[in-house]
Amino acid sequence: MLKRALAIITLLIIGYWLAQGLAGVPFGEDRMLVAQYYLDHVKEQTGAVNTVTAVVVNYRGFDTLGEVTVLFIASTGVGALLWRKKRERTAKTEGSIVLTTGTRLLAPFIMLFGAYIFIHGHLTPGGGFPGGATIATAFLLLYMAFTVYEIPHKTFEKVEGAVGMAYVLVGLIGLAIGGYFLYDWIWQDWGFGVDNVGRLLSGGFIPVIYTIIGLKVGTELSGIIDNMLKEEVSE
Amino acid sequence: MISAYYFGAISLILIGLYAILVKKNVLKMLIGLSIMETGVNLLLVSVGYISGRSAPILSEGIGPNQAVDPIPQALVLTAIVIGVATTAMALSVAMIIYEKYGTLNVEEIRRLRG
Amino acid sequence: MNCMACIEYIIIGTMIISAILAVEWRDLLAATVGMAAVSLFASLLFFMLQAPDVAMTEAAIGAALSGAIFIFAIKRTQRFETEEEEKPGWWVRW
Amino acid sequence: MNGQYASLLIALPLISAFFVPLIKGLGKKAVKYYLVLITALQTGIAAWVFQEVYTTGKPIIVMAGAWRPPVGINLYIGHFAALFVLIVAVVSFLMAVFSIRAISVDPIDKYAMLFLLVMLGATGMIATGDIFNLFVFMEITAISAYALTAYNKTGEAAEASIKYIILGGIGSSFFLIGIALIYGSLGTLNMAQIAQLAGGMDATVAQVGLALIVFGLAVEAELFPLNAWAPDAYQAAPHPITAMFSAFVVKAGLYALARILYLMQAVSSWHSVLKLLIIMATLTVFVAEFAALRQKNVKRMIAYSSIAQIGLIGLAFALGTQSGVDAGVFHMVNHAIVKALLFLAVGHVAVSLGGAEMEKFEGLGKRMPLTAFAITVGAIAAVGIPLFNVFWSKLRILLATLGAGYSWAAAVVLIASVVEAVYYFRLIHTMWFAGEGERISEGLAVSLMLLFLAALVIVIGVYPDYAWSIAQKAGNDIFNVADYIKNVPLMGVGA
Repeated sequence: MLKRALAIITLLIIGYWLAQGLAGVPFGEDRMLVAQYYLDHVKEQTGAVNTVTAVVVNYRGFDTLGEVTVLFIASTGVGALLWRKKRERTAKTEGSIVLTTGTRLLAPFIMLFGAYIFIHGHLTPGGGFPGGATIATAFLLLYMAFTVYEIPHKTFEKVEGAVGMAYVLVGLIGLAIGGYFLYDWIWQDWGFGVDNVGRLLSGGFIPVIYTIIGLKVGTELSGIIDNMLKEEVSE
Repeated sequence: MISAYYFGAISLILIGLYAILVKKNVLKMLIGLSIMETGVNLLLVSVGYISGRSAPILSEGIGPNQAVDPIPQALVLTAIVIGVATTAMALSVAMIIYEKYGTLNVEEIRRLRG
Repeated sequence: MNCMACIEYIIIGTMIISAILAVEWRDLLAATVGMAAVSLFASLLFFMLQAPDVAMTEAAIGAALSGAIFIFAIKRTQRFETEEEEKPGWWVRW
Repeated sequence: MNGQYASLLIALPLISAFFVPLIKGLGKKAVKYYLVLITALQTGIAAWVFQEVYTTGKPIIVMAGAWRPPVGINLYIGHFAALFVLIVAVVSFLMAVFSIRAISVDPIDKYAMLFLLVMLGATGMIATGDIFNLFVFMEITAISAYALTAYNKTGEAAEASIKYIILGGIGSSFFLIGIALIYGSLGTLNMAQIAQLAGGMDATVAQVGLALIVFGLAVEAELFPLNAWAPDAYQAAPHPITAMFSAFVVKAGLYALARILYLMQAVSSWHSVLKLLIIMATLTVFVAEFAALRQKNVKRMIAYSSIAQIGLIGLAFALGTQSGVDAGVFHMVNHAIVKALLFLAVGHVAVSLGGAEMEKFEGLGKRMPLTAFAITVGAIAAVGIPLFNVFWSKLRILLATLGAGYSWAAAVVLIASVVEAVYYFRLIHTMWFAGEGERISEGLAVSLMLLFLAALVIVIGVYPDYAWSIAQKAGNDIFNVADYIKNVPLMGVGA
């Protein structure tokens, strides 16, 4: 009990200290500096309506590249650690009839919905990460419902790599055309969709990148699910 | 007087930290870590909130001066994904630990290692 | 106190209670559900803080997927926490 | 050539890591040679950047997406970053060559990807000019390090990895809270603008935020209360990865710590954070040296020694004086060379003889004379004997510590050095004067690398002036924040 009490006292001190710091950052006040610039210029500079998306993909695109890499590392790492000579699914009970029928019916629509989320990232809330996660939940559902279902590993792994390369390549094309890495050549140089702000065909390379991210997140998360579900079997 | 959102975020951080410090089970520690990350995300978003303004989606009727701060939201998007990546990594390591030692209790693991 | 603030307090209170339960429950499956509940309430709060993007991401990734992978890990390991002893934390020892 | 091409430093490892799944059908050998090829290319680019920065004397500012800072994210490749990016690339190249021999555990393609991504993460951490981007790169480094620590899939490796994950998770959460506080009070994430505006920051917020960031980065930088993961991880990780951890992963964390610390110089509560850091660093040196003394496993012993040296660098950075920072950078360079040499040699012994316990090293002078010679050079250098490179930097750190008025810290460091000498000479004694053995072949590539690194140690030891002038320029890059702000073309949003 002594240890618990000590831990709680330490935590309360930390909490008090944090609250002291936060008192200097009052809640609900306008302290925007760089953010105000984003809000003022987002429409003409990136063509996106959703400012968060514009910040994530365009202004701070480097972060997102890193973020995609982190997810890639996770999927690679899980694959590396759970790698065995021969692994199979060991689930024994098939899902109930409601689950299997429902899954057959719903899985394509869930994937479609995920695709919708990431394609419309520059207009509505959402974007590549929730979209990709939604696609992964469709695969999760398939895994739950059917005992023998497996994702096509080879294809998924190749898609993962190729899509990641496509992201870097988009950046490198920007370097070649505009002279800057991750330069938005579709919007800034071609001016594609300038009259279309607020509709689907606008936003420069944001939809392109978000499609890439959506595919990548979807394949990676399904790969993680697959790796976690399969167990080693002896020959 | 501290705002309710800050209070909630700090509580989540402290509860998560408590689980990491006191609990012995690896999975329980990871649950604590996950809760702590949620708390940090909540803190970041509340720092960016401006009272009386709406979401930073500048479609009809919402001008640049009526939106909340978009940067913390972009940061939190990144942080959430990083959090789930760490969790997945940690869980696969925990599986290896269970495979090798047959337990997830850190004290037991220490004892078995000798 | 208006109605919105009331709802905020209720959600924050429930969130903190779920967090405490998630940490204290011995059954790890239940604890995982508690953790997912924390994520879900947090995503509601994100929505109230005018961050719909974050809310969607948190609901899809934080609540659904990380809960799912936790459950897979529990399935491959053990479901219940064992009894604890009184010893200093293991990370401070070399 | 356009300076923007320096972004290839980030793009090349990334695109090659994504390319690995497409070539893994070609077999294990192909993946290993591919790794060597890519790291060689990276070394080429890094050498070009180094040459560019040191001849023009101007930093390269890479602006992602053509947005000028603080709107966009920029990479700041100044004197320090150019030097360290080169070191990262060279060490990675050497370890990629060593991996051909040392790594036999499957799946090798995932190993190659994680290897490239650790290199990418450290490069990014050193080069970036944005505080949140630093966090992202830190997580890239950390998560690939978690995976690589557990890569051997033994029980010890998994335990070390979970320790690392939990401490790393706490650290990154703290770091993120620190970012939230700084962003909340300044409204910007760009490092140069933070430095510009730091003077007007609320003292309490700055103190809490800075302390949280110091704690967060201390996990990566292996400072005392948060470094319990390090010895286990060093021991359990594959041998090339251990060398990489010691040579640059830790250094990236330390650099980030020093950079953020000096950016916030104008904050009124700055000195209290420095005092905290000095205490942490001194304790690191002290505790780690005494822990090293009672180790039976040579790899673990050198791991503790590495942590102690890191503490020394941390102490130098925490002094808050120009001479301290210069000496710290010089020590970082020397330490990277010496520890790469030692871990390479010990890893080589462990691969050849099947373990790194002290008994395996008996009679090593007769069995593997070249490797034993390399370990001897590394050990003598690490202790700080004159005419070897570490001597000069250790001396300068001691002088700087005395100059800043922390004589107790200098005394602790001196005592620790004596302890260090004891265990390193014990190792040398075991290698040359105990046991017998047959001579076994040592492998051409590894021998060449060992000779190269040992030669570097001695050359810098005999002619320290050139290396010292480079280190001074790099140290100036960290210390002189006014120049840093001037070099970043801020577009004046709000300021």
